[in-house]
Amino acid sequence: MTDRLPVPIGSRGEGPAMTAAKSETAVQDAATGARERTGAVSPDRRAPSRGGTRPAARRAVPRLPGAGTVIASLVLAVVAVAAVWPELLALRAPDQVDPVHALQGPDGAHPFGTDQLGRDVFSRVVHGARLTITLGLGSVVVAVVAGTLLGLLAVAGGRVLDEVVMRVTDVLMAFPGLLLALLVVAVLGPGTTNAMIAIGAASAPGFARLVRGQALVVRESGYVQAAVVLGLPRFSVFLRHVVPNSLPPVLVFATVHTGSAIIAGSSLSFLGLGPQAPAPEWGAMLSEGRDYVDLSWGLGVFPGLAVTATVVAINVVGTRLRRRFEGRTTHGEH
Amino acid sequence: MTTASPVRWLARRLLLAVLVVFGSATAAFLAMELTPGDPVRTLLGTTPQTAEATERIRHDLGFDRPLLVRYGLFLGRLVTGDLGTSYQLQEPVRSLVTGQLWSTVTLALAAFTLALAGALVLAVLTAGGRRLPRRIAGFFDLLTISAPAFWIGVLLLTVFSFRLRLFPAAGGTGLSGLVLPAVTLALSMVGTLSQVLREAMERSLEEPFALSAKARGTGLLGLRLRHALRHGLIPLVTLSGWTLGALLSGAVVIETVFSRPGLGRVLATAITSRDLPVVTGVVVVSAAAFALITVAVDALYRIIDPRLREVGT
Amino acid sequence: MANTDATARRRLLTVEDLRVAFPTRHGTTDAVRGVSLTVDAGECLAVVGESGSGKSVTARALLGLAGPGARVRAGRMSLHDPDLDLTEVRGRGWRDVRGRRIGLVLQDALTSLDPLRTVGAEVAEALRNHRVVPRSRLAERSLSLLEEARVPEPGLRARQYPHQLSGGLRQRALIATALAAAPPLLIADEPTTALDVTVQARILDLLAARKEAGTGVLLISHDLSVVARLADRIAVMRHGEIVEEGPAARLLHAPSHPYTRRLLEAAARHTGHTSASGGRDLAAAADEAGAGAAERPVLEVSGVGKSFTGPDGRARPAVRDVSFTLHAGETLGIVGESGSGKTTSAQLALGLLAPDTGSVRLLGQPWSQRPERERRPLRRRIQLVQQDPLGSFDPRYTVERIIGEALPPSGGAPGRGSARERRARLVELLTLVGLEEEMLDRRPRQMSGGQRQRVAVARALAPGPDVIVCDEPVSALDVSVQAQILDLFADLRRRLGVALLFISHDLGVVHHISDRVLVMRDGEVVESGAVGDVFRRPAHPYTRELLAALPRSSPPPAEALAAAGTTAGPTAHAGETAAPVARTAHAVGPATALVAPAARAGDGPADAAGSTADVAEGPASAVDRPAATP
Amino acid sequence: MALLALLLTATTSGCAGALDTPRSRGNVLTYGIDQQPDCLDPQVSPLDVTALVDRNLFDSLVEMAPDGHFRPWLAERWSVSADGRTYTFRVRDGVTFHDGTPFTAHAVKATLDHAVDPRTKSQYAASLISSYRSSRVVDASTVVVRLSRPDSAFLQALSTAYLGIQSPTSLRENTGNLCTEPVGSGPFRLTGWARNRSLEMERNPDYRWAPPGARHSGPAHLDGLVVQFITEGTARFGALATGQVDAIGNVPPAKIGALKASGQLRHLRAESPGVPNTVFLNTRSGPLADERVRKALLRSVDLDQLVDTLYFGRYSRAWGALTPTTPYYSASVEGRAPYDPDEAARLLDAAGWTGRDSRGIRVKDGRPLALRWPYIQEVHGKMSALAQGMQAQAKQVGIDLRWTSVDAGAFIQKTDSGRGLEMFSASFVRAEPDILRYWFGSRMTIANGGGNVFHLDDPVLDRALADGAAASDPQARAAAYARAQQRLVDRALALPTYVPVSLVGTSDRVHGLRFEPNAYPLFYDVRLGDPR
Repeated sequence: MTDRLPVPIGSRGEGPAMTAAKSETAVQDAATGARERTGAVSPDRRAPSRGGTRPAARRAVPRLPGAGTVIASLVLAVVAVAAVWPELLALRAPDQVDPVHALQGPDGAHPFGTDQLGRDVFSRVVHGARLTITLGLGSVVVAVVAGTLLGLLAVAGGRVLDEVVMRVTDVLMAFPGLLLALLVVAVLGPGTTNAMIAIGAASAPGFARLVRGQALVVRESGYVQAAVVLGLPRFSVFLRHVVPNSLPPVLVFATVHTGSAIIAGSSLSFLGLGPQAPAPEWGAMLSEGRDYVDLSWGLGVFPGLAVTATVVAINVVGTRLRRRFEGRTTHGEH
Repeated sequence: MTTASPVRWLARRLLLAVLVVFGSATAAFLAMELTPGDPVRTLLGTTPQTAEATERIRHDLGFDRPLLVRYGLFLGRLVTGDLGTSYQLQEPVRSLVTGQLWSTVTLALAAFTLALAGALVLAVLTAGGRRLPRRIAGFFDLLTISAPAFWIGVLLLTVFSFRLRLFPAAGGTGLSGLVLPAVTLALSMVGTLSQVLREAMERSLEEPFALSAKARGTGLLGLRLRHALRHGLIPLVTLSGWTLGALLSGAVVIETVFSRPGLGRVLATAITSRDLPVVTGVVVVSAAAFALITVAVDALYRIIDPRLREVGT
Repeated sequence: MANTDATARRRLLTVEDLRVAFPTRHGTTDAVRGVSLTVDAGECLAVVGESGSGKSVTARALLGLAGPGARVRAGRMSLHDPDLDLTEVRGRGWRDVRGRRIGLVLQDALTSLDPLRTVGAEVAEALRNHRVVPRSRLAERSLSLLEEARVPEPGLRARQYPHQLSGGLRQRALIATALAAAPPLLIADEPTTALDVTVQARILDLLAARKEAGTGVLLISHDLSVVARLADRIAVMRHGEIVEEGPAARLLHAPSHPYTRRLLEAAARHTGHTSASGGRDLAAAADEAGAGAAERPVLEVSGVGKSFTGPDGRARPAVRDVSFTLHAGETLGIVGESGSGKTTSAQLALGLLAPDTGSVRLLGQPWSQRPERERRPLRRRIQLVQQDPLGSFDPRYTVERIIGEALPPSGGAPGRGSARERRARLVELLTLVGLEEEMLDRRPRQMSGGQRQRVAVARALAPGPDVIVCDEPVSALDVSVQAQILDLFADLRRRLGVALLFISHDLGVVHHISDRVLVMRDGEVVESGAVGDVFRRPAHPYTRELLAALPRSSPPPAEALAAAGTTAGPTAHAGETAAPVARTAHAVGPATALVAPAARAGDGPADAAGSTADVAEGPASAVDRPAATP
Repeated sequence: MALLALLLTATTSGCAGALDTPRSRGNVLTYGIDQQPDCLDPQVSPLDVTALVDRNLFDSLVEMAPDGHFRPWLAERWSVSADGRTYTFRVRDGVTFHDGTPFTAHAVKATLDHAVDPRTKSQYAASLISSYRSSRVVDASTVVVRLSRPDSAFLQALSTAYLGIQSPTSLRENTGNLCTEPVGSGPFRLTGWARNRSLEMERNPDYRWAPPGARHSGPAHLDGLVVQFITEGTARFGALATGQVDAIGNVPPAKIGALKASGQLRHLRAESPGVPNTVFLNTRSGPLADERVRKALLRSVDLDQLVDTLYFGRYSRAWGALTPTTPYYSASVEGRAPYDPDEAARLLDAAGWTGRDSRGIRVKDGRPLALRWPYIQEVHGKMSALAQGMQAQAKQVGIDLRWTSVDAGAFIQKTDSGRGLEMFSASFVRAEPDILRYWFGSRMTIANGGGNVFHLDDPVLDRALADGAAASDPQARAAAYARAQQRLVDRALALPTYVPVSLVGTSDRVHGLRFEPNAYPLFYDVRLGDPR
């Protein structure tokens, strides 16, 4: 799978003060951007003052989405069309075999060339969008749902449960994501759904920590205190204030994470553990085609290009979302 | 302002590490137990064996005992450092793992060093600097982050090995065989490292202390090297520890593409052939490595950030 | 103060018609609009203004640090002797100006010194940048600089990291870095804002000493009372322009601009000089409202103590044996510096923390010793107004929901009628705190700081409480807004007879509003009594020290200074050292480019004026004020 | 299916180790191969690569000639009793094992007993001599072997490397390390084995007992032999092309073109004997229980075209259940079930699969004509393209082939029970027609240690196979096996796809490489020289 982390790319926010507060128990948190407070709460807290008079904080705000964002959105639009309605773009069925025309280079009839069975690579790439995207998004959904439940459970369930959940995530995070995914696939067997669950399970602990950290921050917030002072029951405060306010950063992180989830998904496919042949998943196509790259270069270039372009686009859009989100809520914190 | 006792700190961290190792081993054990199919039959394949012979092997391997007993025995052996014997390869797991470790560690360290050097250069040269270099570096980061490692590997292999014949096509213990896999792996990491480092550096460059430093006449390069870099190192160290830990068993794809031996592939094979001792062995080793790296990362934090050396409020 | 012959002074800086503009989403915004000023050697020019007035941008433009994208133009901007036209300086050229010609001291040295480098390294950096001394003498020179900045034990301090020093020491060290290359001009941007009052005084003394030694000081502050201690001349800035400038004495005693007058009024409260309309009225009002019920205690705190476990496993007492009683309609002020246990006391009173020792009774009933389930029905009787209004609202909620949540659940079926009733009640509450009905649809971010705090008050009032605990309720607001909110509290007290437990680090504020006052230090009550008695005849040395440290326009009595010298040494107590000093006594939002259209000066009735001013302040806050999460 | 088992373990691999540059390798040949052995005890491992390696380390009692008859090797001569149950071997003198132990009749007995000892956990050898009952050492040079039944495949079994004779000393004293420290009497001896990387052997200087088929006698020409494990076909070919290795096995068919284009490379080809790559069909339950559906399936795939395209003309399609190089192969099966989609459609219509679902798959009684075809990625992954081609073509006539990857455990569970699958693929290398009985004999179910997963019970086939095994007269055997092969095709009991080929690529420095009857390359006669 990916040798890369199922961890936020450029995770935000480890200001030095934050790291200091975190101390050594939460190494992974730095990676997930989850913030948690350990140790005693300083009894006398005041609102932050730093940045009080700081023109440097004023950054030139781009007026319009940059060219990059526009291009990225276009790429995503094309991928979305391919995923929803591949017939619109594809030239023929993705599994239409034509051994006579096997391994032809790109030409007019086959813009991306043909594979070893004479299937049209372009049509397969188009049809593969749905699988690849489903795999990526699906695993993110699994991770978000599982991670959120786990994280909220830790916060809501009291000290013992919190400790248990956190140690379990410690253990799970000590597994390289790939290892975890492989184990899950071993238990469940290969296939699209299982690969989704595997990747989701591998990144769920990170989400759990993020949610937990966020929920802890929210739980200490002024409005939760205000609700308690109003005499609202604990659980209702949790449902009304803590849960909804813990989720937005998770969703933003999920967007950024989708890119790496897609890579993880196609890497699993590359290892033959994802969607099954003849499904034209991009990673699987590359895996099947790599022995023939020197005979039909399109086979080695285009599926990889498709993954890369999609992930670049998602990362560009995701980063922009994240920046906007952070600019709105956390800018100036500390 | 009390200084935390380093001994106590270390003891705590090591305890956590042991917990993680045992937890991982248990997880691996359970995963293999949960996997459908009779492990003894899987082990024997469909080789003709009489029922008695099968039962005998089942007994030899202890599969006729209750799950809990097996788990107990498994833990017992683990405590004594005995990782068991591979069902498939009939070789002690320890020697199997140590045999693979070198190749994996070489690749991981080479790739990591390259990636780290690349990230440092990229980030230090561009953080908080002019727009164009930052954009170019940012795009490079984005591209390497977004391109799947297997694709990079296939492309590099095709171009540099098959076409240009600059490097051997099939791994190798020599330096030349290490170049392509290490570069591929490094490329798949450098973007993330450099992005994290640059973002952290740029964040610290917006801090008041950076303004103070500028106001006393410090130049941009000095600002980056003397101030921002240190701040950038904190998330970088975290990420590096994570990456390095994951590399120990996580380089399966690279190992597959480049036909390199390594723990990752041993593990992948062992999982499919349900070679429980090998699976747990590799998991334990990689979890232990991971846990130790985590301790090292924490220790590094304390070197980088003086605030962590104390536990005064 | 400085009495050098004005004509003999050397001119250090001349600025004429300085304009700074920033690009924004909607075009450009002028942050500074034609500012002219001069600074001479041995002179202190103070630039005073509220957040967004452009004072910091002005200062930083002088160093080429106005920020990315800033467009700086000036008719003239030069340093003298030797002459240097700052408008001509580009790129690396600035490095010779910064530190060498002009030194800069920022607010809050915890963040203004690199937390990962030793203090000594930071001082040495300035020396190294300008090659002041050979490398071999760097360490030695750093030590003497620290010593000059009155840092005791410089050898030890140089090896320490910023977080290991107390706030005051840090600020001195920061000043040492700014002065390392001996710049003739020192810009001090809110140099004392994050500090406790006692420490503030000493930092100002240090700056005064530099001034005496011939350094020109450009002091930037929002606080006229701070400025008064140091400045020879004062320039009042507002919306990027200087509205009034003149010798300190003249400006402080006979301000000509209404805005200056308003600032002065706010500052007066800090210094404890109750302004004409303030305390006396209040006291009278309290007498009226509370006359009948004054005997009935609503809140009784007896002998409570609370400890927290530190990360090292040791218990640290936050509050020790604190007792007080609050009667209906009465206002009790609790005053103390950071770490004194004020907030912990408030949380104990609210039943948010359980005391380790002692007990709290509310309305004559046991309060602290009950399980939360039993406390819940009584919770509505004691409410809270927090320091950070934005953080105290669920960001997703509209005002209607925020206050609605606090209304007692309407009995019976929630039909249309009851919905209308609730709405009417909400409007009533809003009117009470001086807000319009259309506020109901706003979300926290769409309001100004003052509006938010009004909503917070409305929410606290909604359940019909007997007690409201106000925890630093005005500390996060600009001074002019502070005044309005304090007036609101006074008004409510008069009209509703609610008892207030008013917590602040600001003696002036407490003095202004309280009937009785409690002075806390290190978790203990050191002095208590009627507000007038305590302020006029402080019994405890600490109280005397606090009062002495209050900046005032005339030099403080000698004996007060002496007292300060003996009690508050540089050896900081644990609490003070560790808490990352994020004092936001008068937190000013990031200097904002979006300066609102001029608000009408607060001449009208308090309510109306307050809301207009708040609205005017609106856009600035909405854009730049961070959603400060605790 | 043993091959399955074999292959299961075959994939722990890797490569690495361009130990030195080509120039400095001296008179040592480096051979790149995709598999690596699991265990070098020949009686334990079922892997092809074990046979390939062990052939250099161990000698056998007899040698099989290309024409299928047997010649003496370590056995100077032998006799078979009239009932075919007793074999008496007279063994050769003057042979010593690598550990110095002299070779005697005791070694034969020790090896055969070792093979069938349950503690050995033999995964293949024991099944080769399933008729073995006991051995009796008459004197140092005579051993009498008793079988439980007549077994015409017994000598062939003895000729394989899997029954290479081990040093009795080693068998006795080396228990537990036999996998990693094999001691035989072969022309090379093992000097090192870095798992996942390479395996090194050096010449046995005392070797003087080469089999008659060898081109020379005395020690091997090569000073040493290194086997490197390079899993990826492309990488393996790259290693050959760049001179990292001198020869490779399993040249990827796609690379043959490039190999030929290069002036410095040669390739050798040998079709493997035994059962070709075959899809075994569930004749007991499901749609394939109907002979018409099976026949339709055989006619729905254009194997000629697929095999030709996918294997670049290097492989031939298989027509029958034995490959052409197997003794007693019958060419009469060729062309019997050609690609004929119209006929396939007719057969399916006749079988009642007349409905169609939205995807064009035939439906009967509301159930689609779906054939579950599980596979193990590591084992069958290389034929995935072929399977996908078959899948696409079968879909044209309305058959849904569900080629689905499962892990080994699940696969074996399915094949053990014969449930949850309609098809699976396997091939089996063995130069002996009796192998058909292993797959199709009614008694050779999984429970009985055979490969008859679907409990096929065809009396006609059984009789033909029994006749073949019992007959000693070659012509009678040929007739019996021809009947068996025809029967398999006529009833469409299996779908043979292609004939596995041993494709070896070498540099032009390699001379004298040839194949033994099982199509494994032999290194004893190989000489490294100048390009010719």
